[in-house]
Amino acid sequence: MKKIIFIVAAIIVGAMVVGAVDSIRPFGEPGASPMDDYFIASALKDRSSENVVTSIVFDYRGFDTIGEAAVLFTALCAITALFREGRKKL
Amino acid sequence: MIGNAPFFVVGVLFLMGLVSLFLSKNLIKIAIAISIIGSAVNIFLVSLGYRAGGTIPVHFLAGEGSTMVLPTPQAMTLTAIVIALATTALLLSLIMLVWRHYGTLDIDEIRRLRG
Amino acid sequence: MNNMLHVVVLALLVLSAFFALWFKDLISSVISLAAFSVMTALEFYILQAPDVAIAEAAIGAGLSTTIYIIAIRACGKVKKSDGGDGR
Amino acid sequence: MNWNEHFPALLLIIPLFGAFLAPVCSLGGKMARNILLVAASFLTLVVAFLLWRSVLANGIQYYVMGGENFRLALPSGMALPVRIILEVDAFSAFMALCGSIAAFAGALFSVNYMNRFSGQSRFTSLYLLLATGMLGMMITGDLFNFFIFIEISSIASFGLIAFWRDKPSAIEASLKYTLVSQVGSMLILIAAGSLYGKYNALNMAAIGSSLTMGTMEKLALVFLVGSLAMKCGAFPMHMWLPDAYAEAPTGVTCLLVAVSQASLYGLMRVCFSIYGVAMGSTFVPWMIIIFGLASMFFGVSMAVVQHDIKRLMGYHSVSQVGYMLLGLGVGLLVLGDARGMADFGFTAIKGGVFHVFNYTMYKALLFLTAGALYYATGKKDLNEMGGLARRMPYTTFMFVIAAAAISGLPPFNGFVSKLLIYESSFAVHPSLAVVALLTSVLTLASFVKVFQTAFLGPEKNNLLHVQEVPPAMLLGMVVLTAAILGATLFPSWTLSNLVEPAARALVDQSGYIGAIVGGGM
Amino acid sequence: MGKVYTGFGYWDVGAWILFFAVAAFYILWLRSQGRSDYKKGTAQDEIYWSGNEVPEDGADLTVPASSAYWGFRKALEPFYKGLLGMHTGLPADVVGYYVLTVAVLAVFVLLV
Amino acid sequence: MRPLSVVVRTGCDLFAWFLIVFGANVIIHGDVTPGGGFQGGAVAATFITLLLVAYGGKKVFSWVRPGIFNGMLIFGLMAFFLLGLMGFPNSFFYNFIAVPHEVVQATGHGVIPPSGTIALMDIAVGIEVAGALSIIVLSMFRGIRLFREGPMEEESGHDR
Repeated sequence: MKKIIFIVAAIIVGAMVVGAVDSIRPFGEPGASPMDDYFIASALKDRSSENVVTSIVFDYRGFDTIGEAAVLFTALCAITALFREGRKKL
Repeated sequence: MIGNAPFFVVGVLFLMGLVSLFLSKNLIKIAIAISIIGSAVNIFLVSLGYRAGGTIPVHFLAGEGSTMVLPTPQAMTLTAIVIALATTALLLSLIMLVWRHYGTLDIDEIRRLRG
Repeated sequence: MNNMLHVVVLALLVLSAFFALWFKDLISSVISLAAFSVMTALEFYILQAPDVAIAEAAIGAGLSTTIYIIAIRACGKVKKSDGGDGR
Repeated sequence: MNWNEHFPALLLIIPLFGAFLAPVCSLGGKMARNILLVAASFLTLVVAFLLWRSVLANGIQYYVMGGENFRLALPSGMALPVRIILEVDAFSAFMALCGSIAAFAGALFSVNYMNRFSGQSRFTSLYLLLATGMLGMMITGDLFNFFIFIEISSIASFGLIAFWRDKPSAIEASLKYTLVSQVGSMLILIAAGSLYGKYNALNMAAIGSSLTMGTMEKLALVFLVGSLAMKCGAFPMHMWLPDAYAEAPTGVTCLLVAVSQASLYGLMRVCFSIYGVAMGSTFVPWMIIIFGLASMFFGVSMAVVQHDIKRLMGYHSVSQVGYMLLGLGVGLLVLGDARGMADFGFTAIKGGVFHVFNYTMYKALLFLTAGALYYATGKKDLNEMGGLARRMPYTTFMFVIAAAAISGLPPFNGFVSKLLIYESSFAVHPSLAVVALLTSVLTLASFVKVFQTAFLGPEKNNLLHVQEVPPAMLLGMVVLTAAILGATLFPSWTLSNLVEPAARALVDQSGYIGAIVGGGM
Repeated sequence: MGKVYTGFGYWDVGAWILFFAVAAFYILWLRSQGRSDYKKGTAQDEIYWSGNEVPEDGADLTVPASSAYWGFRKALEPFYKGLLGMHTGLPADVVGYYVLTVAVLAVFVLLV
Repeated sequence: MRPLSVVVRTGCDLFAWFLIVFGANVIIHGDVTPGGGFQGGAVAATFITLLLVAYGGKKVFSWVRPGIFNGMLIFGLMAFFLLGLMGFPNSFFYNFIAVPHEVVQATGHGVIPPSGTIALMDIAVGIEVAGALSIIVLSMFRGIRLFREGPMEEESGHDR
């Protein structure tokens, strides 16, 4: 009974996700995109980086990347802490 | 023309993952469901950046004067992929330890903490 | 042509995700998940995102699958020695 | 170079660098690692304090990550910011101050508390990363960056909750939190992506300046509110919270309290600064109020019947979060209405913000005293404790102060914030205040139970060897006790200097947006 | 010093501290009026337990924490039955209530 | 895992090394062609998983020491962080050695890459990601060992 309610709720949330995603704008037509046009224009001009994505990852949004390296480091710390060599009982 | 098909597929994948969180009993299947939800979100982000007729956001390969697809969602997706990998690895480690302690992967039997 | 390919990839995405969730056998499920990752990478490539496609192919299809298989192997072990396997 | 202006970046750099340094430092032995833990959290506290001072003096501070100049929010010819911007207004600075006090106390406490366990180098890293994630959530001004800091803090908390991996219950608590938190994070990411797709901006102020309500915005609001309310433990989604709080090592629980406040901060930032008056309907404020009432009442009624001390306190966390949701929800209800805001709305927000401070302090202190009991006796079950007041006088003293503060007994700071919330929510509807009062009574009842069974009564035979905890742990508790007593004895100073600027910054949506976009509102 | 205005009244911590000081003084005075012929260690000091024998070790007599507020729990039994039945501790339920809440919120926000 | 058949092992011997080369290529040319630190690091990290799958844990652990990967991780993180820190008078993560495109076309460039910290951070993150993913896979693989022994090692601190 409870499970059926949850599944119905999940279907509703999934439908809402479809709705939200669908109502943003038509696929392939971003309309005005000032931020991305700025990146595309200035990545090569100011930074001499041919690859715009890399210049975003490491320069324009570099702080995201260090956060992301920190996420990887966090997961590593957590996993190694979970599988650590335990101290034997004193 | 394919219309909004990628967005629709994203929603369908999300729905499938979310529903099978409740339908499947095995913890590893639940980890797979969470992976699929994460991939759905990644596809959503990348398809947000697609511009009809756009080229790869690399000046070297795109050539002069061509319109490129939006690069920001791709940068976001790179981050999101690594985050998804990190959480998947941690979730599977936890599942291994659950198996070690409880001797089962049935999600309905992991209920030592209640009330 | 490109649209055709796109539709096929999208259909295969849904199909492989469905199989990854539907199979009872865990190993088949994980292999379906790897196929799903490859399809995702292909989809990224079609959407003109080769950076993401490389990352998804390496991480989703390579590392993630290995981690899943390690976890499945680990979770099979105690069962054999605990269950009435001749002992 | 003027270091004053770099404080927003330094606040994140110091704990992050400490976390990266921990594996190197642990080659130098236990002492070096402990010094690193305490020094990094102390430096963070100092920077948070200085940042708060400078924000009070100079108004909103922002910091452009990676720009030619950290003040250059808008590059030439752009209407919207393109880089990641840390934006610190008085509310963020206030939250960061609360969080870093809790982090410092927890670090001092953990030095001795974790001494007997293995894997301390990883513990140090994870602790500092958790603090980084919390502070980052509090001071970032970028939606995707907010998501990343949520992920840092949640992954660090998964690891830390399961840190005692030889206890099955710890693994189970961590697994539950992981499952629910991953689904929540994905919904947050979908919301952030949808907002990006429509407005082509990720900066919160930039999105707020051009937001108009539509179907997508409504759903994004729902996803953000639902997920962040889950992260701070509102009622129907709170079930991971008592498990996680009870099973984590105690120094970590002290920080997890602050992390849940960071989620509350995110909720408030979304509701007040991004959506604000554009929200239109009063449904979401009412929903937050209902979340608050339900969390308060059901949380505390679950707490009354618990007998595991940390689990009891975990359910109290649920109920205390309800107070803040109630106060801030009442404020959100009258956000567009100037008269209602002057009448009772601003008082409610002041009460909610003051309660954030009080809650962080006394709940962290309560968890630390519970941890001290666990350290001294090795037991978490109240049935097996008794008569510890003679053995552990300092702990008892601090427990009494914290318990009186959380129950809202009159001279203490908990009473002041609850009074503000009661009186302002009474103006909306009397029944809100009635539920809040009833919750306060039940809180007192359950803490009387804890005090009576753990500290009073005859000494149990198996607890005769118990001693007072070591001085570093006591010092960690004293920091929080001093904060509580300070807020108790000088309530008007605290309100006018600490709380009121924060509350004013929270309701000032155009100020938050204008600082970045430059009068674009 | 220190008045906090709530919009309906005010709160003054100084007055309360003054009140507590006066109350403490009164209580101490009241205590000093007690019987002066009380002596420690005599028969006056013995516990009277309704005529029953007083056990040697008092530790076993404490009310355990899980039995505290027994009557309260008994009186509200249906309420607690429902509430404890909700906290099953199953991981699927933890996720399920979250998804349910988001669904309810979404439906209402879209309708209202 | 037990080692696989000789065919797989020979294939692994032949192809595993190309993964490292390909990963390094992706990392180094991150600012010119598609790819970058994460992608290259992830490709390079599949090397160790390939070895694990083909040869089994015992041999691999006799070949590599996790300390090497730890060193890679710390080195990469520190280099990344310090490169960010070096932009400090301007702001954290300021690209302090980038050369604008006109200058590069007019004069050519010297030792440092024209994209400045982007290329250097690519290398740092590549090393970090390769190390981190290898450690994750290796420590999860060693986690299986927890299942072979009898009772799990109890911590000493829970009771006194």
